[in-house]
Amino acid sequence: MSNKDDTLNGGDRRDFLKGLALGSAALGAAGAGLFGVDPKTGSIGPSSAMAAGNIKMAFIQWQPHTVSSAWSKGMEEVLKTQQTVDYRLLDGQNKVEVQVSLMDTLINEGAAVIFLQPIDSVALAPSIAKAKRSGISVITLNIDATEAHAAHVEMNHYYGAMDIAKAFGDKLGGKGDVAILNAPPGIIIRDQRTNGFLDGLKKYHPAIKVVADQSADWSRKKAQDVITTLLAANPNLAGVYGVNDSMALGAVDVAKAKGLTGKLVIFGNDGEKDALESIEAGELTGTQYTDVYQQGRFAAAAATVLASGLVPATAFKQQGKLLMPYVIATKETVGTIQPSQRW
Amino acid sequence: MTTPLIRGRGLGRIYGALTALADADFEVMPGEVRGLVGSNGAGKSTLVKILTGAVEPTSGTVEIMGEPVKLGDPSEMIRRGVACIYQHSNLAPAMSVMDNVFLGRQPVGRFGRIDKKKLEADTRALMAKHGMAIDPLATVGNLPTVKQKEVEILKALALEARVLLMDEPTGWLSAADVARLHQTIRTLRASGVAIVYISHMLDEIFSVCDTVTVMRDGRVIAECGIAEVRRARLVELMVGEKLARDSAAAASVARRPGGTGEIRLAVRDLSKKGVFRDISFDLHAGEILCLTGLIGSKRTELMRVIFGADRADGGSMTVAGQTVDFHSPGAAMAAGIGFVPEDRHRDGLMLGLSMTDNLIMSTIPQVCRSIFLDRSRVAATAKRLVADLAIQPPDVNKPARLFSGGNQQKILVGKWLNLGPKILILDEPTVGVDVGAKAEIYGILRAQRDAGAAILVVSSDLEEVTTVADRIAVMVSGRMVGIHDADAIDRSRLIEEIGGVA
Amino acid sequence: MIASVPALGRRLAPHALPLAMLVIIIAFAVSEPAFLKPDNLIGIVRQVAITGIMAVGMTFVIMTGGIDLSVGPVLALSGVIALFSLDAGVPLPLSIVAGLSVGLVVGLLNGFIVARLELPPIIVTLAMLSMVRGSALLIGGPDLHPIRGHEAYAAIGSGDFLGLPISVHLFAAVTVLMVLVQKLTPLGLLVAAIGENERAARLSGHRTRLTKMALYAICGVGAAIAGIVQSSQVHTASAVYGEFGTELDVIASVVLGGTSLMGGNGSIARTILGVMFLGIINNGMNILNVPIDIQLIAKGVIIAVSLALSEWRA
Amino acid sequence: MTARSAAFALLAFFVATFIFFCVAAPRFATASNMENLMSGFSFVAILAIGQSFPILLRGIDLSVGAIVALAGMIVFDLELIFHLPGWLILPIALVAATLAGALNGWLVVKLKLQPFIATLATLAAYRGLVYSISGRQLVPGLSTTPIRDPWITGLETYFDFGSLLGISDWVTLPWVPLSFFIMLVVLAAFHFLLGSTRFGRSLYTVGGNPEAARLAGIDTARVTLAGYAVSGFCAGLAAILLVARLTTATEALGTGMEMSAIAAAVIGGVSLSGGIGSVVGPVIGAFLLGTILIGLTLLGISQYVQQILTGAILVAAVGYDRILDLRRRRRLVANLAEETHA
Repeated sequence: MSNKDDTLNGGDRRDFLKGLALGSAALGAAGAGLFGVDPKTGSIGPSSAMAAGNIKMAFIQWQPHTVSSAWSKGMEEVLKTQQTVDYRLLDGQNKVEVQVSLMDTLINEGAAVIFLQPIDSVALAPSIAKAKRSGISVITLNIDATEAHAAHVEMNHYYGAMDIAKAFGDKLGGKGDVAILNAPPGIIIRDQRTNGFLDGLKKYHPAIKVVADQSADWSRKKAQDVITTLLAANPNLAGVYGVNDSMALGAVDVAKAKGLTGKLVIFGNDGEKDALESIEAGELTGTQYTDVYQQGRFAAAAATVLASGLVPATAFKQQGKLLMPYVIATKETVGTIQPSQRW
Repeated sequence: MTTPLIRGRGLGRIYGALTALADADFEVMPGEVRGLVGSNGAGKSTLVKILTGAVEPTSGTVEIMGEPVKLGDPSEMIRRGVACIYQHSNLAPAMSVMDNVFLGRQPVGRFGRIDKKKLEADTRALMAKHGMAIDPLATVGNLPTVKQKEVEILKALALEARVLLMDEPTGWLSAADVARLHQTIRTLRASGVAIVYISHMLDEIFSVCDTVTVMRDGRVIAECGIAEVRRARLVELMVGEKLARDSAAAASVARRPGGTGEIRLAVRDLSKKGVFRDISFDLHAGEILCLTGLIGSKRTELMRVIFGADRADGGSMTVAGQTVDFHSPGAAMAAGIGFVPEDRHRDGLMLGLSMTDNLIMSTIPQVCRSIFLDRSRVAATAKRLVADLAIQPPDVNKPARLFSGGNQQKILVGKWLNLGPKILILDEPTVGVDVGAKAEIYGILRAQRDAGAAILVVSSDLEEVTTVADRIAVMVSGRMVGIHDADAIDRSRLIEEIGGVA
Repeated sequence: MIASVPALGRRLAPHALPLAMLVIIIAFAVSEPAFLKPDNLIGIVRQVAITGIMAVGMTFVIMTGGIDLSVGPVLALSGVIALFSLDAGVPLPLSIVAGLSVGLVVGLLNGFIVARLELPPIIVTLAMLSMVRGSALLIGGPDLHPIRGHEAYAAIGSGDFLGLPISVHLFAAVTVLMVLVQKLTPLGLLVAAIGENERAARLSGHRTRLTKMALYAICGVGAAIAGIVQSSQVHTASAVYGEFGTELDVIASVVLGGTSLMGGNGSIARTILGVMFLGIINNGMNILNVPIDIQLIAKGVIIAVSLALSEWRA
Repeated sequence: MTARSAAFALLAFFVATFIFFCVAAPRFATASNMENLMSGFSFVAILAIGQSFPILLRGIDLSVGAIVALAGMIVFDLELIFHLPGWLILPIALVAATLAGALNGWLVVKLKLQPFIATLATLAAYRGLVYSISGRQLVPGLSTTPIRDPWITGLETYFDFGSLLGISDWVTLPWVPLSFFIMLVVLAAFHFLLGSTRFGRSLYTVGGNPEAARLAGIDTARVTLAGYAVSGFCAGLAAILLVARLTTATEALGTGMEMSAIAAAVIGGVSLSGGIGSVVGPVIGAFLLGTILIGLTLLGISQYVQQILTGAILVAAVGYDRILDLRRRRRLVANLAEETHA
């Protein structure tokens, strides 16, 4: 018996992988074509993948969501110009263990590049390490991993949320009671955004008071409920920060119904199409907009370079890190965002 | 004088409005086989349940070998050597015979591991001792019912009980098996075990018991040595002198075998694979046909097929001359058949619903106006039935659960009377019903008969059969073995026929 | 005095839920007077309308000893179908019918498998949960589909009528309808009968399987109505709505209302009580700004305690 | 006898599915895929074993997912905040999980709550507790600190039997993860407990016929409590294996796992009406689910279609079991007929 990590440091045992003989003669005979895998196919890497046909790339998302869907569109846009790439989208179902299992499957399948939107930085690190050992490049989206890997393309949650806090406070004139529409713990972007926002307020507008921090489960409907309730207890509520746009739009719905449009300062985060339109209509005050298509394109562009095989995946001691430029979209700035950039 | 092995004093148990047992004294000496007899609902089962700890009495004490015991705790009773063979199965169907026999007391080896070899050996030894042969490894649920009963007996014997209670132990057994069981009982008696033997079969009581206790209406009304009492006297004690006289009178005066002569239901060669075969009989308007036989003779299964709850494999039925093939109870009802099932708690009543709801359950369309229930019609129907059947208490909104057995049965009968059935089938209509209500139910049946309904009663209670029947049909092991005019067959002949003695 | 405590407990046990509700309302009102503002009270009803409509629909299913875990994705799919129909130019009433038919079809399918094939409802509807979610995502994708230019549709969730949100009216209407069904029609009686004793109901000549199918269909339609209300309330339809946990909230409401998961006893009116109870707890804890961890713990404890109290007999 | 034949039927179904994917799905029949299957679903199998106990008792345990999170977070806190040694942390986490399970049992036995609703309440409460004690929220920076204790990470070890036996030159055997062996040990232990001890036999009786159990003097309350405690224990064990695999715990760990566990148990032939089933079936059920999920992914089938297919297979599996059951009953009646007419 031996510890896997130790052995693997000594030499990549995957090189010895010859496919599985199930130990059954009958099966072996029946499946000569299936199990008598050429020793080469066992060794994984872009070159062998290409030998077998197209290069495989896959994106493991957090859960079905607008943002990941837009990334996927951006990636496909780039990758489909390369006819040798097979791309597909896999769903992590908001569960770390599912993401880990999908990573394992993709490693086994011999993907060239895995795009990963990790639910957690640490939890996916062992999987990323495993992928690296197998010569697979991993590109993380939005949430970095503690294991160094090929590239990381991020929306910039923490600093973005700080900037939101700044703009938010400016709109409020530096004072007032505000509420946060939060998500339940368990995914890291929630923590990064909340912390960024709170730190930003502390830094730029210490006079602003957070009177409520309630979970609305990322949901517009629940956000409506929570804000209605909070308004009853805090009639002076001056501002609302939604950790994502859906929840902010829920607050907008309530503001509209109660005739508070324009009076209540509401910020979201993400910058989806609906949010931008709401800003233009003068309902939502602002959001952090990131060109998510572009983010996907960047990731895909990086992937095509990596898949060329010129840079071995194991070589990434220090990963490339790209913080996406973002705009704090408000009524003033929203016009600069082109229709083609809206998702 | 020796101390009784088990002695109960002033035992009573009240369920809501029903007094199931009142101030009963009861004792059994070592090496005594005591018969416990009484009609259904006389309180025998309650008494037994108190002695096994399944039920806690509301009053009274029990002593075993002179020591008072804690009541209402089955494990305490088992520890003190009281075992019981219940009327209803108390086996775990998914488990093996040997696990059931030594349930909770399996021999264990190291690490709490059950010593399966020893368990099997013990089981085999026990079976050898009592002359039984069942595969100890077989799963109980897969055994035929007769064998399951043997497992229950083994389970009790395995306890090396000093007091063995047997609640209707022979209901499932053939004549030969009964004889063998009685032999076992005599062996046990010789070794000083006290046995309480409950049975409706008076022959068995006379054959195996030393003494007999008679119960009626929740009370002990007589105790005596078996040699000191004659059969007729025992029956009289059980059912009460008045009823005995009345029923004898009613029976002889009012029998109408053949009814009006009009054939309401004709069954020809009805078969269901593995259940019953080639059943043929006619049921006339204006008569009561009693179908009797041992439990397990498939009477109930036959009734379910006639009522459309199960399908037959072969044969035919005609109702009032029309050939029918019911695929559901609803279809049978549409043809004017009503069915009062045997197990009123399992198949008959909605215990949590009010009496009214139960009364209208099979005649809902009658009390509807367009798509709505017509509350006034519902209330009127309930009121009428309560008055007709003298249901006590006449509280129509009370849940069925809270009525006594007899009144529950009346509710069930009333539910079908409301349909105005041309054919009414009743399966064991007076199980667990007190004597008074029993007479009332017989009265209701006769009234229906006289009004022209055809009535089919399934019963294993010979008292009942001879009291209420115009004609008697006997089933043995899924076959119809004979149909007789009630006056034309005497009791001992009937018992032989039921027992399968050709 | 001491002897009378259990007796008192027995007497109060059936009213444990209303009493617990009263205690909680008083506690909330004392710590935050704004809780009792009419605005907030109406808010509570609006907040529970969606869960409430589903709970009303599911009460009958649970009364027959069944359960329906598939309501979440049905909610999502009905909204998506209704919106897609609208966008395709189908008139509003027909679009709504299209949305509702999702619930009807899924419900009938659930009912068929449960009643006819006699498979355990919890597994059948768990499988259906997965299948309907997959179908919804196939049809609608992961995106949010904004509802634009369908004013009448938007009014279902967001409009007001006589000073009350239309969703509240709808919730009330569904409730009243189902209360009437339960109290005044044979179906109500039949549901109770099947729940109490299915064998006996069949032996009384009732078509129990068909009835059960109908009940699952009602439950599905309830979820579909909820889906239409939700999509119009949030001006978006999405295949990911009705996320995992929706069905558990609905079931918890029904059970809090005193319906046993074993079947039998149950009433639509009391389900509403259960719905309001959970709604009040959520609302009160939001208004008091209770952190999410304490919210969940309190919710668990309150559910367990109030049910234990109502079980407290003898 | 019948339970065994049902298990064989399930095994046959599993093998058929397995062979289908071996043939149809590229790279399914590889050593590394077997590793993935074993390491990715051993903990599901353990959860399914645990879930069998409440179900055998006619109950259900919806809170296992939350208990997984709770035990995981306890490991996280003790390791990263309190810096306790791993050999101490693991038993503490297991005890905590077992107690959480026992509390479920207590609610069912003492407060007479219906298991579904009792464990639904604790599902919320335990999850809330996880949020409360989450070191990720209490101490900034811990959310990006992996757990490095060898006692814990050592659980994520693989054994290379191929080289051990010296046959790796001509076949490549999958490396077997320790979690798989732990699962086998749990399986063997609980199989023994159920099949060969008084407690196990009593548990079947309590689930199959509670009245008979009571009359046989079995302490039904204690057996029930113990059954739920076993479910909690298994959730704790699964949590430890997950933490070892992920090198961390998150607040959302275990969400929805109760449904996988229930599905695996029921597919594995544990009857929801109690008293029927084994722990072998649920393990096969868990790996069947795993095979299907991985196989469909390797076939390149869209995740959305996968959800539809998994649902359909779930219905098919219980439906198949139902058909077998009906056929068995029919055969029994026929046997009985021969006996009585003989």
